[in-house]
Amino acid sequence: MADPLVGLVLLPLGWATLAFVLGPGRGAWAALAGIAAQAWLAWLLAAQVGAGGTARHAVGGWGAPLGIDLAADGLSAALLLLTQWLALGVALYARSYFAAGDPARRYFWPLAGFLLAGLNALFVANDLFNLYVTLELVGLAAVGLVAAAGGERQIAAALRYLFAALAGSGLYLFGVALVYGVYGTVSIATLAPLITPEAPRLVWIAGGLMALGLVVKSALFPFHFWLPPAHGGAPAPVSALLSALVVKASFYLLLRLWLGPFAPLAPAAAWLPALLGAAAIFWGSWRAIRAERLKPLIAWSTVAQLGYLFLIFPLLAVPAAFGAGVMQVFAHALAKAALFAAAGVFIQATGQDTVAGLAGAAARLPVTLFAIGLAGMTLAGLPPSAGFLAKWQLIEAALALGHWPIAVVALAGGLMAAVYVFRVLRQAFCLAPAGAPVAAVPRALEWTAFALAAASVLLGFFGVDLMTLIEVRA
Amino acid sequence: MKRSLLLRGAAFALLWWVLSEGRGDGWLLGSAAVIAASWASLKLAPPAPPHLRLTALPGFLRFFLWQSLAGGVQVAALACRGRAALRPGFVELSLALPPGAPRLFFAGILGLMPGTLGVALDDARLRLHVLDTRLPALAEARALEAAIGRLFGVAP
Amino acid sequence: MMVLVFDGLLACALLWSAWRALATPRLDRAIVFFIAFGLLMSLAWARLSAPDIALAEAAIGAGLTGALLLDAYGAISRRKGGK
Amino acid sequence: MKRLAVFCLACAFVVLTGGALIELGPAAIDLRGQVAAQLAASGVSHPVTAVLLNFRGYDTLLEVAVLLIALLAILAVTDKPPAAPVPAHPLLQAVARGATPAMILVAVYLLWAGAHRPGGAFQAGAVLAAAAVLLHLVGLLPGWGAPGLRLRLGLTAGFALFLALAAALLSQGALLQYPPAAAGTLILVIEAGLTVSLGLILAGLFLFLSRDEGGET
Amino acid sequence: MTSGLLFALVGVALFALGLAGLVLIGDVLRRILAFNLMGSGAFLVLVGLAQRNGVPDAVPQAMVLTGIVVAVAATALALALARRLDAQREGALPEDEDG
Amino acid sequence: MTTLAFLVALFLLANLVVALIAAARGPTSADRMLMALLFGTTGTGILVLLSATGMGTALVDVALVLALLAAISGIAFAKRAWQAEENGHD
Amino acid sequence: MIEWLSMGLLLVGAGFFFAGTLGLLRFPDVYSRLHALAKADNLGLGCVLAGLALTADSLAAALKLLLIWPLALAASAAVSFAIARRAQALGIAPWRREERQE
Amino acid sequence: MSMHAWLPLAVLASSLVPGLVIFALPESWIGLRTALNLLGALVKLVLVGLLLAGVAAGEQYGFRHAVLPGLELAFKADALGLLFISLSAVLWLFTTLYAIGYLEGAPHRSRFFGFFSLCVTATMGIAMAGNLFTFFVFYELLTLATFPLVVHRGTPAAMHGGTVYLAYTLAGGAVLLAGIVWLHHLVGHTEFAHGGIAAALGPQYAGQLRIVFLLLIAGVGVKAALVPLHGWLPRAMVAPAPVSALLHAVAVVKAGAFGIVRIVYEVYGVEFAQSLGLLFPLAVAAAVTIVWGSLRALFQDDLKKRLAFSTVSQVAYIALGVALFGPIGTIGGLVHLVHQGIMKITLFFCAGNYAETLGLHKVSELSGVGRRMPATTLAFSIAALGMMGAPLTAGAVSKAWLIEGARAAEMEWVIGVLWTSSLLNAAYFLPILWRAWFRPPPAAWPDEHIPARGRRETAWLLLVPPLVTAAAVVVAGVFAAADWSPLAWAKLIAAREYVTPQ
Repeated sequence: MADPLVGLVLLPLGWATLAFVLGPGRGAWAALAGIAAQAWLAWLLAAQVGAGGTARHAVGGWGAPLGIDLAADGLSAALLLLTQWLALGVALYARSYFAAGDPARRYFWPLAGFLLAGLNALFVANDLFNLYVTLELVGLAAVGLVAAAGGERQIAAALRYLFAALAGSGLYLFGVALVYGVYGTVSIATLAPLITPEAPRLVWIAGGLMALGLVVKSALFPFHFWLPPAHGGAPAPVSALLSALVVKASFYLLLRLWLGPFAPLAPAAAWLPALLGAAAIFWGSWRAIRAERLKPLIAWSTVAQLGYLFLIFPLLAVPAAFGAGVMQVFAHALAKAALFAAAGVFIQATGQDTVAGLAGAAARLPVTLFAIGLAGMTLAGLPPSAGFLAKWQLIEAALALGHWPIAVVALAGGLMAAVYVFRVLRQAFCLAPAGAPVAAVPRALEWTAFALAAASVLLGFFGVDLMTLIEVRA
Repeated sequence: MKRSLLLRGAAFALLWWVLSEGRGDGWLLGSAAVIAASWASLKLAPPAPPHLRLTALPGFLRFFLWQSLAGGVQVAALACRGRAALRPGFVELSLALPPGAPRLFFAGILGLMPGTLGVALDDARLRLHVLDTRLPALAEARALEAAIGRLFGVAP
Repeated sequence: MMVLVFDGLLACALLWSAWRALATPRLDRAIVFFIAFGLLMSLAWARLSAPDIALAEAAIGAGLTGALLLDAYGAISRRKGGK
Repeated sequence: MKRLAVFCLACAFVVLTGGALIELGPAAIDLRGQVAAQLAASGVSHPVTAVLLNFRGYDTLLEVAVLLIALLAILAVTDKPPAAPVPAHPLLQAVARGATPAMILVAVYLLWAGAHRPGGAFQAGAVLAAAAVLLHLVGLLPGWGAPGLRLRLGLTAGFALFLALAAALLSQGALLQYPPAAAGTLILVIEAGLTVSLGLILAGLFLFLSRDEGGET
Repeated sequence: MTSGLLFALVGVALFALGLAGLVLIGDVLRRILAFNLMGSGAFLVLVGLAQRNGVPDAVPQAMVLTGIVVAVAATALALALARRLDAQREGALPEDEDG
Repeated sequence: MTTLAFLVALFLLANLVVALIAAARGPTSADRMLMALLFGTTGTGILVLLSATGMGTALVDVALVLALLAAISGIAFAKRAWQAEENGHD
Repeated sequence: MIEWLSMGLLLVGAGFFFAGTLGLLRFPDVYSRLHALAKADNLGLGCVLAGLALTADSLAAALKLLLIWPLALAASAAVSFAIARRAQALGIAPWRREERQE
Repeated sequence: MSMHAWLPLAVLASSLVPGLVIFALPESWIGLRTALNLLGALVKLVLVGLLLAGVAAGEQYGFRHAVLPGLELAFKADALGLLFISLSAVLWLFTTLYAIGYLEGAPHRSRFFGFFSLCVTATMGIAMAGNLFTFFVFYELLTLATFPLVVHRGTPAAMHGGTVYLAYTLAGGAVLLAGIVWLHHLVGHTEFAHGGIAAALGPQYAGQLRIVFLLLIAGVGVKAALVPLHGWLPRAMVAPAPVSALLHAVAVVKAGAFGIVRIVYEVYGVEFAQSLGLLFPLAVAAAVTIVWGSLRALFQDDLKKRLAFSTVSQVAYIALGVALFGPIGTIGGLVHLVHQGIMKITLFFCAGNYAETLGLHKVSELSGVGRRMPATTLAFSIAALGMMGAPLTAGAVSKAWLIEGARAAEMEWVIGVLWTSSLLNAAYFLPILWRAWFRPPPAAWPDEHIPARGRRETAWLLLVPPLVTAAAVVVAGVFAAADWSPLAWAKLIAAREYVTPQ
């Protein structure tokens, strides 16, 4: 592919189609090859953006506002990089995870491919309506992946998820409609200079609705109701993709709009997401602490961790806050994918999904236990993980602006995260009940989980590189 | 078979001409459409013995239009007089038409004729709903049967 | 003036059928109201000089969505009735 | 209580947004002029089709992917093989037999018309799908189970063609950048492929789901 | 007042109606209807508002066509899920997720 | 002529609305299904009349499609959705 | 002349539509109402189409307008038959005048 | 990257790499595991020796890596750090030897030694941290690496102890983090520098700096077990003896104490801290801890718990020395860092020997144990006497300097505290010694797993380490005036901290 920007969208579309035609067995190879190529493309793109600034592509050669423009600045490139590499890990995991007869496997690869295509398209989109289409692409593919597991719980969760996603994208679309009505364009680059604080009332309504829609899709408290059943019920590779990437996509979009075209309006509402984020941290952590089963615990932890992302909005005047948001996205994505992958290992090994059930298995699956430990470090924001760097930047930004309550929330949230993480780890150190059967688990599962977790910690040493990349702004 | 194909093909070609409002530049796609439609038509409704007689078509159309107008006027009149004028009820009719296309055609058309509405068709028995049992619905149905018989060239 | 009356009437019909689709107690009827709503929408698109959308709405509303909804309703209510 | 609150919120929203809508001035940018100016270069003479397949063809590409996703997801949740359809009354079957060729003709007409007047692949596909739905409803077309290779190819062919052309056009410099001379033909080819696949996909949305469980007419 | 503006207003009301329905109603099929109403409202606003001066605008019309396809896809998926859920659940009420 | 066509279209719309309300108030589910029939005729009529008022011949295509597909939801209703009336009067 | 004929047909068509609606409002049961729709409305549509076809630009356009009519007729016939049959199968009795009123 | 950058990293790697490899080893590969452990410890000793020689020759060792713009992981090897490094490296070797003997045949040894090595790595990191940020990173790592050791046995008591330990240390870490970020925000960096970095700020920041100081000290105070933050320490005694020995004598609590030293001298600067009036409260806190810990130790029957409260009390000496403004107190505190380490590790080794050999856990069970295990009991006695401050032991040296320091700082009440503490020390140690030497042994020991054979009272791997460290206690006391003694070293450091050397 000549242009990595386009290749990152076309490639997954292509292999997803191919995987559907080929069927699940051979489709997996198409998928792995495709994702590997994407990972390389994302790397190229990051290098290109790092060296030459924002990469652009005018689809059809028309250029905005008549045509659709694609653009990748540092933030996009970073998230693309994260998406492809994380997907590579999850794909390797998934290939070993699904047994041959598993109904969830039948359409996993094509759906995952379309999901990745949607995510990539979302990250490079520079057009409000195009973004709507990509949001739907991501949303429907995610729902399909959840539903593919086929159990009653999963279907109910998928349905709930679907309605939340549809409500969210509907709100977003309505906002887009209003914006088009007011300005006659949906190109972000064209819109940016047009929107001023003196914009008509309709623009404020539009911005509010779009933000609300995106907040619903990124499961911010109190719109998180759909997330725990969906992420907690899906098969482990799916949960990993959803928790790590899908909810981040709508957050990315929110951030992009907030910092981009809607920046002149944004300060008015900055505290609302932060308040809800704080509530999410406390409520999500509390539910995670109380959860009986492992995957819902991790899913509730996602609710809490997403809360951090929204704490940055009142602080965006300080660059560290933006860095904190991106770092948290990375840290949480890697750690959460690792946790779900590890949970999948335990479920396969013990055949059950309870925290109590870990007591026997952990001693026999040390690599997985380590994965949980490392990922837990990241979630709790313990050094030297990437999660710690995110927390550091967040607190620093909060102190720089004198908003110390945010710093307190971040610290308290870290402690609560430590409570639920160590609840799991502690169980792992308990004496094993005699005779609990532990099934053999493919090595690949354990090591991919571990690699993801290790990445979430090791990223803590490369914060400078990431921050330099996201400095490249459109 | 060949005749049916030609006939249907011609009909579809005419249809395409009508749809494209006489524009001549769409014939490439148009012929593909005609072929596809003919194929589907032959596949779905293979030509069966009682064939439509084109020569009888104008006569039938006149009959149909006239009856249909009469039906419309009758219903309109009934509607204006309200339910006081109605004497609805079911009427059974045994069909003289041969089974297959003629009979189905009859049952379908009947709903557009004055006073009658097909309700159930099993073998040769047709149950009708009529708006006014006092009107000569049966006689009119017989007339339609005859017209259809002529159209298909079969004795009713 | 005439145009406004036409549009106003159409608008009221749209809102009424939408309301009925949500508020009618029985589901099968609600679905029928929704089908009617779809067809009214296609009239509205025609009024908005958007025949493409009117075509799509007519084809989808009359041919697909209606059938899908009615079929789903039938399957679900049969199961309820069978119990 | 909740009902009342939502009702009040909805009313407030309508009043607020409606008020803001009415007092709105003219838009800063008007794309109508640009669309008209570039129409000649787009390969088609109908502006909506030009936008749909040329100016914003990328959206359309992704939109077909959305449909495919929905289909895949539906396939993923339905595992029962379809039951044999219950045939409808011969009268209805006869109507369906007669209407189907007409629908095919109309579908192709809509596809052809798209280049210069309202119509296009999606409408054509919808009409085709409606034909399939009608045939299925009267019992002439069985429901679909897990798709075989041919059906899978058919479902994806249009999208794959679109994708392949889009990628091939990268050599022109940009995704979906049609050479002006060939634009009309390429768009027609893409639309033709899409019509078949969209028809199959939309039909699939119904046929993969539909289970005739004993209703009869 | 042009048709565009009028139908844009109708669109706002439909959107609000659909959204309220989606929030308030529990029945799955009904929620699907509500979602479709919401979508229709947004489409009406998109086209109507852009054409408030009475001149047709092809760009939002094309967008709405795209949007309708998406809405159909979502509707079909929701119906498939609802049917599958109903088949599995056989009338039992959903247990709330322990989470 | 154009004015007349529009007036007739308006009249048909009024008819349609009244008929819709009437069908909505009818006692059986079948009454509701009459709406589908209504659109096959009245809706088609309105569309062709609008087309005649200068809104583009494309509306004839819309009317054509509407007429062509009008049967589907009716048949789907009769074949798939219409169960025995659950309570006599309703 | 053609202009006037066309206008007349439109008005007659409108009249039939009105009658159909009236029938829908006043007829007592589903079968009778089907009569009203299947006959009056179709005739109304036919008149309107004919009226418009008279003033159409070209022969093809006129035929296209007229083509709609048989399609609508077929749809009406099929749907009214289907509904009537189903109604009867479900045991919905037709309305009958009370005997004593005669 | 030059040798000067590599050496600190190599010191870290010499325990990190063996640790990671050990994790991967199957449980049954005892030989390789033991070899790796000892090899790591010896290599580390050699590397530390190289560092010492280099620093003595005036070389600068350091390594920096930016993790965020404006935020660096920084390592440096200075005299203060080396004091702690040398202590840890030496004691690691002995503890490893001891642990190999102690855990013979126990389950999960790969896990144990893996985390053990990680703990040492974290301790090295703390010692070599070049700024407060790096200090914090390794401080938290230490928490994480010790948790599995505390809960190693997997019993409910171990779980409870581990949970309490985590609750205290993680909360402390959060408070510390808040302080560090705040400081970073105020100053722009958190480098450790002679004379401190906070003094550069204007007087208008005094209020904020006081709060930051409170946060920092509270944060490190948890690990240093300052009252009332000491609650975790006695409960963490459920861990195996080598863990208690190394971690609660050397690594963890010293990390806290070391943090206090760094914060007072190199972040705030002792003069600046004094001018802000921060030292006096610290001295009071330390004094309270000293007395309270000793009082609580008096009433513990469980031997390890008694030792744990003793640790609470003794570690506070270091804080006290730091809080006494003036070089003499500083010297006393710093030298106690080393002295307390070798004394307390001896005591824990011995306690472990009693438990492992005879199943003795309680003070009341120790009657006559001196006859059954004379060598162990001798080592115990030396260390206990040292703790009391008996002449010729290391303890006497530190106490003497602390008392001098208090006098020089004109804080006579501190002398009272020190004397009270010494008396209390005697009160809780002397009964043990008396009981061990002079009471008759019971007819049978509660749980004797290692039978006495000839002159050997227990496994030699368990016996040698306490004897060596006990000897060190005496040597450090007797040769306190030598050039290479910890005292000389502490003087050197104090001379650098106070611009006017004594």
